[in-house]
Amino acid sequence: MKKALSVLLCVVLVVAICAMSGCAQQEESTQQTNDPLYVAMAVPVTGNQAMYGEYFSTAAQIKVDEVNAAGGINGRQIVLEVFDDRGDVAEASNLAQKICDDEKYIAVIGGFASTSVLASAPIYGENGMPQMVPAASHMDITKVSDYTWLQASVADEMRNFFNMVVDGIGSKKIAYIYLNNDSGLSGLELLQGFVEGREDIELVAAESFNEGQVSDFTPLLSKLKQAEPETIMISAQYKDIANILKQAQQMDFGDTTFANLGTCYSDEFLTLAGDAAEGFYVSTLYFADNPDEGVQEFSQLFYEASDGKTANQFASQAYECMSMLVYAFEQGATTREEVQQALLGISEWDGLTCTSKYTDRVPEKEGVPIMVKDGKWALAEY
Amino acid sequence: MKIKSNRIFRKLLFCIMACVLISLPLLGLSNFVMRLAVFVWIYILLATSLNFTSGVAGQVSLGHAAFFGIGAYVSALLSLKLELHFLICLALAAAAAGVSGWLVALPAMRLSGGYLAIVTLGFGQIVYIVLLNWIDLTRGPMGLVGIPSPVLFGIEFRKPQSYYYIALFFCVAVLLLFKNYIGSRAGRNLMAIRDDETAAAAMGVDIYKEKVKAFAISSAIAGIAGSLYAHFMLFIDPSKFVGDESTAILSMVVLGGLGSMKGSIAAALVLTALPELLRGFSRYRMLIYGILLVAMMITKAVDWSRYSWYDRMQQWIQRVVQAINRKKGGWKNGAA
Amino acid sequence: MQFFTQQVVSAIALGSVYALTAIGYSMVFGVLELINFSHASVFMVGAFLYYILTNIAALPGLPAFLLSVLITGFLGVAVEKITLRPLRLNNQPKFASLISTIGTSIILQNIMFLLMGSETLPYQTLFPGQSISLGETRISYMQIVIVAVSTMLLVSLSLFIKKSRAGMAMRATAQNYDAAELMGISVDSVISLTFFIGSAIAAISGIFVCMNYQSVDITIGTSFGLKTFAATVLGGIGNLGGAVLGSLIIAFAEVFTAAYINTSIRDLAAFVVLVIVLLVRPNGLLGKPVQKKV
Amino acid sequence: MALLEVYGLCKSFGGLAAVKDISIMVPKGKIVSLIGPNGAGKTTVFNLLTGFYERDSGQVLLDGAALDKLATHEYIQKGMSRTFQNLRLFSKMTALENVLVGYQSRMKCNDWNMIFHDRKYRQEENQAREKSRNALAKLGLSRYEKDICGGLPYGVQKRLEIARALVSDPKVLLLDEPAAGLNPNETQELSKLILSLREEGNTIFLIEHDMRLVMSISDYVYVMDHGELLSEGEPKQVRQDPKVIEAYFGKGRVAGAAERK
Repeated sequence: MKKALSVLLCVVLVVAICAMSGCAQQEESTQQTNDPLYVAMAVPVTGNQAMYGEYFSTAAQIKVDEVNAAGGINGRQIVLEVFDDRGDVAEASNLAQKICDDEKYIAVIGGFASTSVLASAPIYGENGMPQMVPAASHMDITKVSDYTWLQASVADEMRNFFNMVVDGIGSKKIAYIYLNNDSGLSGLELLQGFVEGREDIELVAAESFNEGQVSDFTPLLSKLKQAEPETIMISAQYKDIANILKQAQQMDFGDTTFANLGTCYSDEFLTLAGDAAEGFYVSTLYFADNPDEGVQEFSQLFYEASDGKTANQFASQAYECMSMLVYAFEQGATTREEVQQALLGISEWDGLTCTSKYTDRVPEKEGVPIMVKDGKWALAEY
Repeated sequence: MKIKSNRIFRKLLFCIMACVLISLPLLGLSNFVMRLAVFVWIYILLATSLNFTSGVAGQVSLGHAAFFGIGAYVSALLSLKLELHFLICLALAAAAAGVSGWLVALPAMRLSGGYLAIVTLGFGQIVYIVLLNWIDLTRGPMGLVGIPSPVLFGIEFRKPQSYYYIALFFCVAVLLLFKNYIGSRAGRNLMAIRDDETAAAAMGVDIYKEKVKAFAISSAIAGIAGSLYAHFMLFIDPSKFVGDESTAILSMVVLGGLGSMKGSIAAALVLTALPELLRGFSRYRMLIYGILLVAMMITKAVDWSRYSWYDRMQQWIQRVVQAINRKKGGWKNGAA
Repeated sequence: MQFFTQQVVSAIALGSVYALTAIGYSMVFGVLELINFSHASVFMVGAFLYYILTNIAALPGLPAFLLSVLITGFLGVAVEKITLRPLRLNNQPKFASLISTIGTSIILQNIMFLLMGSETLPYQTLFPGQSISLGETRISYMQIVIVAVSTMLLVSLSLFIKKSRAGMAMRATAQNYDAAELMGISVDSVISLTFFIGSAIAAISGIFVCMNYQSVDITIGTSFGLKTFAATVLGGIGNLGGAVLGSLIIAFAEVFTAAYINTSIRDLAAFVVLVIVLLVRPNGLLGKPVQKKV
Repeated sequence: MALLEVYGLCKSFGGLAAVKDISIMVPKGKIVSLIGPNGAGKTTVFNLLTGFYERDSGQVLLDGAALDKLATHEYIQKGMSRTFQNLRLFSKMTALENVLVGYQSRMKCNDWNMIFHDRKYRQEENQAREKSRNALAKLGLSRYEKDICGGLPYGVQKRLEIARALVSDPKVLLLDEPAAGLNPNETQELSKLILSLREEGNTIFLIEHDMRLVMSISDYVYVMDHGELLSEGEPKQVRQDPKVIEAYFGKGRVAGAAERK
């Protein structure tokens, strides 16, 4: 019996190896003229960041459908294929290798969190695959590989945020609560830099919390209350911000205002936070009800494509990634290197939803300060 | 005649396997599959080392990923900050993980069963939180970027095809170490501890010292796996070394059968390849993974010989084995 | 001084939240000596059931609460029958059931993900926002409700286990399956009953916890699971009073580290306390050390 | 001067004095038995001699050397090897492996030899296997060598435990109720075995309930009751000692014997 089992075991081993190699031998189609242009997207489809993956894929698909409806690019349709990286670092880097192995993909829109991007960027870089990074804005991303293109830089976002709080709301004593992740941490370093630049501004307190921690913020808030800040700046995901606001509501912070970097501008945040969000300021890169007609057009398109969701910063960033790729295709780029060269040609990007100046693959964008006024998002009034 | 053919047959099978594994990178498989193969070797190191404490010695640990993390971070920091050679970093990483394993085991090995499992679980969480919050050493959540690939005899092992051989080498070395160690007196002592601590003490086995030593060895090997992981991924961050990773490794060990090294190896292969094979079902992938996990545990439990098709399959395998022996038997007749 | 009392209040509130879940863990853990990872997912499913019944099926509060507790109870029984009973009947090693519970928790979490998606949904709460204040420290009604519910659960469960026949059967099965079976106790039905009660309590605690934080998502189980797990073991496996004591200790360690040292290492304090206490008292605080018979 | 000398051995658990002032002599090459009704404290004495319990007071000398401040696992190195009352074998290991673990206290190879299987290791391992096979053969267990011992019949397991204790050729072999649960001819075989062990120069200290076995093979017998030494002497003397009979069969029996005389 023992011997039969070991035979079975070896057979399983060999079969598993072949099966693995089998599934990797997709047909290597060579590039004919009217073959479709394949773009891959590696975002979280499952796991607790799945919501952001959905925003990215829906928004990018809008641009793809728009281009294909108009006959594609000199006859060639664009195909967007979405892969799931579960928001996991090792998975993101494996996926990067899998996408690069397949010759048909000539560009990738990939990675939500900066850690997934930092893990996959070297692989995309080695294979010369242009990587459009929708949301992550960590400073190291463009250093790790020269094929990564950002839609936002944390320095840029933090400056808009700081200016909104200091000049807009006009508060002198500020406090900073941040999720202990890459954007939260780099935000703190930048904030300390800005505060040194301005003598009249004082950073009275800075507290962080870990992801997956129990959502009890009372000790953190009572510590901040002692420092009596005029404005509390928060850099975290919408779920934590809603919790912080609700628990702060029960601790009567008086006229202290709360503000966020833009990550929480979405319908989900409004429904979750409810009345606790009244008077909450957000410095976002995209505002659906912005009178600009390009923004209105995109909000309408996204509203239909996502059956009733309002477009937000994540949707607009993914849409811009796809638009820049379409621009590169229109320049006649059909291979990875050509797409990269076409992208390098962009210095001023005038997209549908925003305009940004690109200096070595990092954009500078104007922030749009908004606030929650009687339950709805509105342009900020101070 | 029967025992002799059995050993020959097994040796034959072993050689075939060895050739396939050594020549795998030369078969022109895609980079992606080779990356998976490297991960399989790393997980084999983790599964067999956890099996050494949990299976052979019977002391279950739910914090194995902590030593995986310590190995990865020590190796990465040494190579980043002090630019030490890869092999030195790996050795120091294994030593660091081994020593921390020893320090944890000193108090923890006085506990047993559920309590030991929970203390190791607690230790795993402590290591994760320290890695996440000790910003000026580990850069916390921003992780360590740009870890250098190993350079041996002038060749840079960066591509999965070449790195495969480093992982293969260390894995085979560790498996041989385990085979000799478990086959020897020390291995028997550990198994004695697993079966009956009182009797083992009566037979002169220093229970406490052996358990602590086993735990230290197993954490050192997890440290090696960590170092191999760091120098292959070139970027590490704390999220890889959380509690779920320890439970994933433990499910490999239990699936392969506690105490059986071959089982751990097979389970490591299957459970690393599985999520990739299921990639097609994107939204349902993790659901199927969960279902398979439960199904595998239940199928191991059910007594399959009651079903007729299982017996027929077995007889078929026996007939195949006999056929091979008879053909070879003629040639070996003189010596049988 | 006011800062200190505020921390004490939030520590007690957090402690009672952990206690709610720890009681469920301790029961299953005590009776089956089984580390049950699926309990955290059952906790989450219970909370979601209440959300679905109140928001989508628009049932009023109380019937929705009772219905979801009942359904989750039967879910627990089904989980035990399908995933754990075959392992027990074929006397597989303890760790086979450990992995099976891990598989179950992944399944439950992903089913809820496919049904409800991964967003965080708002959760209807009792007496929203109202609170009474002792001096400046504010205590929300919800916190009082949770403390009341967990004490009521603790008392009723301890009485049930100590006084009733079914409770005695449970204690007997916990000590020794075979002996209990010899005494005419049908072990299978006792274990089903334990899982029913354990899962029902998990649903109750899930609902109240989500009401306290007015939000629910698929990860709420895991963030609570580990801590309450530690609390159960800290107090002494299978000892309900111990589970509550363990929860309070971990909550106090957490809150006071957050308030007085640094908020991001609050979890560190919880696990350091756990490890130290277990090393000093290897059977947990209230656990009875078992004398090894030579 | 006997091989094993015990003076004034005392042990109490909380208030209960399990063993009160016990002194026992076990001369070299002899079979000494310790008998007494259930709960007399026999196994406690046994556990005290083999380091499983801490002694409250008293002295234990082996070959003249005092055995104190030793960890449980060091007793076998000093030559005190034992079996257990209710069979403590390594159930998932084979019979040969069980006996090899019995021999392991005599092996000196360190971790490095074991990892690299060098000459010293191979030599010692072969010697260990050979010794273990002899021990198994002596107990007639050679054919069970490869079987997992959890599945072996009870009688075989009993003998396997003796083989495991014997393989490290201890100065004193302590047997804790070896005949418990054996049928008559198995007990007969066992007594022949113990006698042959004595012929080979082994010293045996025995706890047993089976009076016929004890009386037939023991050179010297000690009787214990309620933690105290009731009487000691040759098997014949002890059998007639009224105190012993009373301890075993209660008052009535003693009266009957008096009338017969």
